[in-house]
Amino acid sequence: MYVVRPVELADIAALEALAAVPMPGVHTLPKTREKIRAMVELSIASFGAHVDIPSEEGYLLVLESQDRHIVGTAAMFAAAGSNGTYFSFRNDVIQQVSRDLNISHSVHALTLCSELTGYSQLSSFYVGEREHGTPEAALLSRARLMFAVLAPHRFSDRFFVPLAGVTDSEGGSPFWDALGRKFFKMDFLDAERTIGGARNRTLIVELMPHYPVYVPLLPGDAQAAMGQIHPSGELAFNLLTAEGFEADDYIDIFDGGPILQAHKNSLRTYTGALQRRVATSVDTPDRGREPQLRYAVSSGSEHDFRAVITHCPALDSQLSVALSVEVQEALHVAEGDTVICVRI
Amino acid sequence: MYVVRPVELADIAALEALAAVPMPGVHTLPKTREKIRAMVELSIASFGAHVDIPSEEGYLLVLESQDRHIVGTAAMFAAAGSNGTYFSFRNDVIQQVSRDLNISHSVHALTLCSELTGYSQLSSFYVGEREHGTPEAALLSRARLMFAVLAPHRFSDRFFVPLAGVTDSEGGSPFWDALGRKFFKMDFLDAERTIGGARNRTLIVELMPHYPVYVPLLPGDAQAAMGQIHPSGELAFNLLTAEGFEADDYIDIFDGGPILQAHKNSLRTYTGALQRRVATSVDTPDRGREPQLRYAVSSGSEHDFRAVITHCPALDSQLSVALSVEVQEALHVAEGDTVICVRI
Amino acid sequence: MLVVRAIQATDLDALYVMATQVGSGMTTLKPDMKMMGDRVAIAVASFAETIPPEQRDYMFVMEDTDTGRLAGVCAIKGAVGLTEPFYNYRIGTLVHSSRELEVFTRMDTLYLSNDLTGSTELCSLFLHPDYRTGNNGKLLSKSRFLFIAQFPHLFTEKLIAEMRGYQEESGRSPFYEGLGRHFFKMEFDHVDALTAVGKKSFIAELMPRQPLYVAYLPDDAQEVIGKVHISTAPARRLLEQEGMYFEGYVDIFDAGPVLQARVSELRALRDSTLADIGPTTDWDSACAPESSGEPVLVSNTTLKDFRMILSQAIPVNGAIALPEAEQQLLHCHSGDSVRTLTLNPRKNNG
Amino acid sequence: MLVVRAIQATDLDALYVMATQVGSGMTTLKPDMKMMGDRVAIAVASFAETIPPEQRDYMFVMEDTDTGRLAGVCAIKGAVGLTEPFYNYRIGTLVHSSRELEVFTRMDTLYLSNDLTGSTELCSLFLHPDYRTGNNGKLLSKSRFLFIAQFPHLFTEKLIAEMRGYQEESGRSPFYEGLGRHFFKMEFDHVDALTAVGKKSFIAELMPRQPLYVAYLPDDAQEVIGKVHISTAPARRLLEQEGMYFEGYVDIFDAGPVLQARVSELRALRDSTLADIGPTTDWDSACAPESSGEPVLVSNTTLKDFRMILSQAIPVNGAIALPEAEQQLLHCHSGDSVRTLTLNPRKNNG
Repeated sequence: MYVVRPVELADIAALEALAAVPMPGVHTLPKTREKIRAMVELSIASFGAHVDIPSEEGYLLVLESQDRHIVGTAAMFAAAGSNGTYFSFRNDVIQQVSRDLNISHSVHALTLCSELTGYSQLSSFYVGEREHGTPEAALLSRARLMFAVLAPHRFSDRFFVPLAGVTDSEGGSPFWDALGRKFFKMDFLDAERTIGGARNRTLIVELMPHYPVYVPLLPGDAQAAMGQIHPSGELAFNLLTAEGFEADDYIDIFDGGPILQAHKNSLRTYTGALQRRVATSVDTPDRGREPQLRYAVSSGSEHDFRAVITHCPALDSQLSVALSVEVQEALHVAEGDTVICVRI
Repeated sequence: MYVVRPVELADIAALEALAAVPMPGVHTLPKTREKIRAMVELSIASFGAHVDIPSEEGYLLVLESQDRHIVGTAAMFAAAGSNGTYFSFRNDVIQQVSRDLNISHSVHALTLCSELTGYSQLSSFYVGEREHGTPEAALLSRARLMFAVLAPHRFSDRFFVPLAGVTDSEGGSPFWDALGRKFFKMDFLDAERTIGGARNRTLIVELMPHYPVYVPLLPGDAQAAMGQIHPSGELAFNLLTAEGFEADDYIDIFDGGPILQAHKNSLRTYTGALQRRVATSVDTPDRGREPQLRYAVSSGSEHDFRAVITHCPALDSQLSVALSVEVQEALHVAEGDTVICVRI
Repeated sequence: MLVVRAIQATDLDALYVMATQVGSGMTTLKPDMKMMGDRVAIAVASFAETIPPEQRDYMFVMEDTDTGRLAGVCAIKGAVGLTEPFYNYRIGTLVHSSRELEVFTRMDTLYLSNDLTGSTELCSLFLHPDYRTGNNGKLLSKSRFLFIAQFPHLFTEKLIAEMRGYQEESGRSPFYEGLGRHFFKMEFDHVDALTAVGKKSFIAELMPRQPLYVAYLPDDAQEVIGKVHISTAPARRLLEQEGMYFEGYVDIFDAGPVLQARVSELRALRDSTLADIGPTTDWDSACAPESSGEPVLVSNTTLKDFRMILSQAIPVNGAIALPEAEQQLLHCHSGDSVRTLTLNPRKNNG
Repeated sequence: MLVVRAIQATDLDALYVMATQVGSGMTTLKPDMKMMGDRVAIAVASFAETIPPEQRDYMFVMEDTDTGRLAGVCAIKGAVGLTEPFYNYRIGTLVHSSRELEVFTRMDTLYLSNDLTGSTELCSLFLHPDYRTGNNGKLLSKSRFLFIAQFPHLFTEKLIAEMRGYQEESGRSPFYEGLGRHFFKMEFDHVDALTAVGKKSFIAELMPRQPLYVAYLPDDAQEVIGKVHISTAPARRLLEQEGMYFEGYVDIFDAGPVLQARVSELRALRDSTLADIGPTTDWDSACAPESSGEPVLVSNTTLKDFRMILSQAIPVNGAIALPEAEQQLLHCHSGDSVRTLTLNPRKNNG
């Protein structure tokens, strides 16, 4: 059984191995051992912290396979840009109407904004090749929101997820070339290296355009890159849009990649989460008598959060959920405990 | 029993009587017989129309009391500004950070925008004194969204509701005096009369400010009026926020009144709507054996939409809903028909 | 002989004939009898001072007195933009600088503005091809400066002249293709025609309102900002000689430059002098700057019957020996005051 | 006698003494030995032409040759805004007009700009109170124009001077209270001090970026836009006499005006003349304009050892009979060229 659980110090070596897999974009795992350790320590401190208002906490979950290998990661940050502001381009649509000329059309413009500041941010989603497209990948992505359902005071009412944008074979970004380069006077990769992937730095407001960028004025390849995801991000994109995230409102200021966002009330995990008491399932031969549905189940404890997949009959009109002993052990729960269940 | 139903030609006189009740703001019923007739005719044509894409349809529902008096109105417009653009002020929050000075604060700015164009608009909500605060008032407000659940192709995925802002005893608006007056060079009431309450006119883009209005620069009374509702709008405000509408994103360009908005997925009517088959309830003495819940129930026909309140046991895990013969008659439904039910 | 003079109602027919000979690109002199009649009526009222200064439109014609034929026309509009908004792009500078990165980027920006609202405008210059020789073009263009020098109280502080912008030989405007077309979605000629007939509200409705970084535009559009149409280059040079400068305002469609001056800083205001018609003494002549055969613009001082010629006479210490024939052209007599200005600027003696 | 001359490294101590006597409001001459030493070193390098023109900072001192004491200081910065962004508000006009409603509203707007980047700046003018008599202020302030006229190739086309903005007697700046305070949330003096020490990145970080309608500001803030501090009014008048104008740029904190000129249009460039030191002939004098006892600025023509005085001698047709004592002050001899300019502008003879 695959288990999603908070990262532990012992995982650092495994994470380092994962980080060696080439991944584009800046929203993935840190690359150096030092930074990985910092992230792991932040996560451990954050899970352990008593939180009143979401602030600089960062949470890193890992997906552990049956054979106890770490095959995936997914992170949450309580409040984006909490030590500054989180900058993005807002997609504005300007309606233009001239009654005299009987013309009506809309113009797309990008406005540098800090609206996502304070949103909770999901990032660093990665699963290994073998888990691609499996329910476990979906479990990993969604477990983050299940934790947020469990501990709403640790998160904002709104979430966003930046996904890596398209780059060419040399690592160049057509969107960057048309925009950021004119202000930063450097290559895309140099710029990302310089600011360490951050979107909250003073130099962004110093250098990036203060006025809306009218999209029709951008070259065709830059326009085409807007809101396009890097192929490596497709899985995350599909999982998140199925969850209820919307992709049309913001894009990344550097590579034009999409930023998905949603109010928690629009997310399936929030609207569909059921709190149920744990009962012990008995493995009877007539198990098939009621249709078995797939659920993500997470433990109900903020400080020992774990999530797995299980199958059981529809829970909508039940007060309890029957979990096998194995699942109970994986979740660190016992009969009578409360768990959170979501159809997956 | 109170019934919500589409307006009919025979209702015109009654609506005229309602319109004579003084109501502030421009989002209420039209005031003249001519305009009331136009609205009624538009509604009848819209309910009767075959719609592929929401466009210029407008729907007017009325609340009819037990004694067949019209005691409330509520309208929906399929696509705001469909013959132009719908202008509003967007509440922007600009994060300001100076690391050198160790200063961090946010500045509130208002930007003229047309983002609400194409949203479906709810307006003209009114109930008589006696029905204030009753479940029937809630039924009237919500029936609009139940119709939208029934006929999603007739509406946008997003809704907004402008509510009248605060005015002083002479009908002046402190928000207008600080802003619109400087461009229009006329009084608030004159301006509203001149543009007939519309928010989609070319002259708005000709006259209103092209650049964000920094709120700290506005006089105190204008700042205080931003997002404040006229006392007459409190009922609507409470019903809509309970429904899931959010008030912080937009305000009216003239009086600064709040504009509530939501994606349909965030609305309780959408997330909580249950389609159930009609069964006939038997009035047994042991009716109290299961707790009775209050539901809004609407007929499942686009072309003969009606809604009432009924009480019955929880429907979540039921396939059918038991309705009295009286309720079935009020809804124009019979056993076996599908109805939409929402807890209210 | 050629005389530049205030237009009269009776010039309308001859003006119409001339307008039919104007090519495209001059938007203010269309051969439309109604529009033209209205404009001449306003001009006549302007010289007669029966309408307020800001509504005036002083039109001048150049007449060939040998034939009575009109050889050219030009005008001064009292104030632009007071009934319809007058739009320009203003070129500004924004510096984007980060000490942390040691990046210092200086960006040109375009601001949609009505800054020139209320300025006096030089416009509608046209010289018939038959007369495009010698100093005729200078005489016609510069006549307006002498008029302003004689009647400065009639004008606002700011004087402007819009110059036709750069177009390729094919008529393509790189600036329009790079910017305006994205917002107007129609051909340049169509936009041009709409503005000519006063339909300008579409500008407010369709033009992007926010400042634009020039760097977003295609290179060929960037390059022609402030550049004049090749046929307009000589006209630009004449105005620059008189103290008009490109100060960063350009046309919103073709990016043609607007030349500007403070009225009080014009060469005509600084250097033109009044002189009485009459003989000059030997003593005066001896002290005068050496005569270089430099022609001189000479005008009378009558608003209602303003007339101006080019003369070889030299004003010396307040007197000018103007030949009898030239006095007649100016409707002047011995003893009358005339205003004089050398046709070409003198070099600085610094 | 007073001579204005290029600063020398040896002037540093005397300059420091004088700086301790400058009140608040002059932000560029703080009594800080390190800053001042750096600045003098740059000035010396500027006159020696060992640094590029845009980095130069020509500082002049006024020396009382009777006592050897420094009486004043002033400077010309080669180019502003090339290392730190140079911010101003530019006042523009936007017209909001609706034909349908017959509304035509002309609104003043403030644009945050770096338009003046690269301009040459007149700055750091200070005259010791003991010397605030007669023509001393004029001599000191105007010396810079004669320097520019002598060495125009060293300067960009645009010349500016920032004027201290209006403050109430209490020191309150109505413009700052109406605008800047909302964004900076600190006292005016604090902001002022930060900019003086070159900490300017907070402007980019905290200032509203979008154009502002002036009508949003409180009345008292609107009224002082472009108005100078009461103590600065005389300095403003002197610069205006030399051809500098308020062209709509103001300080972002106190809305004090920036005066501007094209270098080529300055009175000093138009009217100053070179003259050789030596006797003038009777014949020349007879043709000269009547002497009105008008004092004349006279400078030598040496960049490295630039010196200037006020004289009663009159240049006539390229010669000037400069007394021996004055020649010594200028480090000049008979036969040398000097540049001359009347202290006050002549009235137009129009």
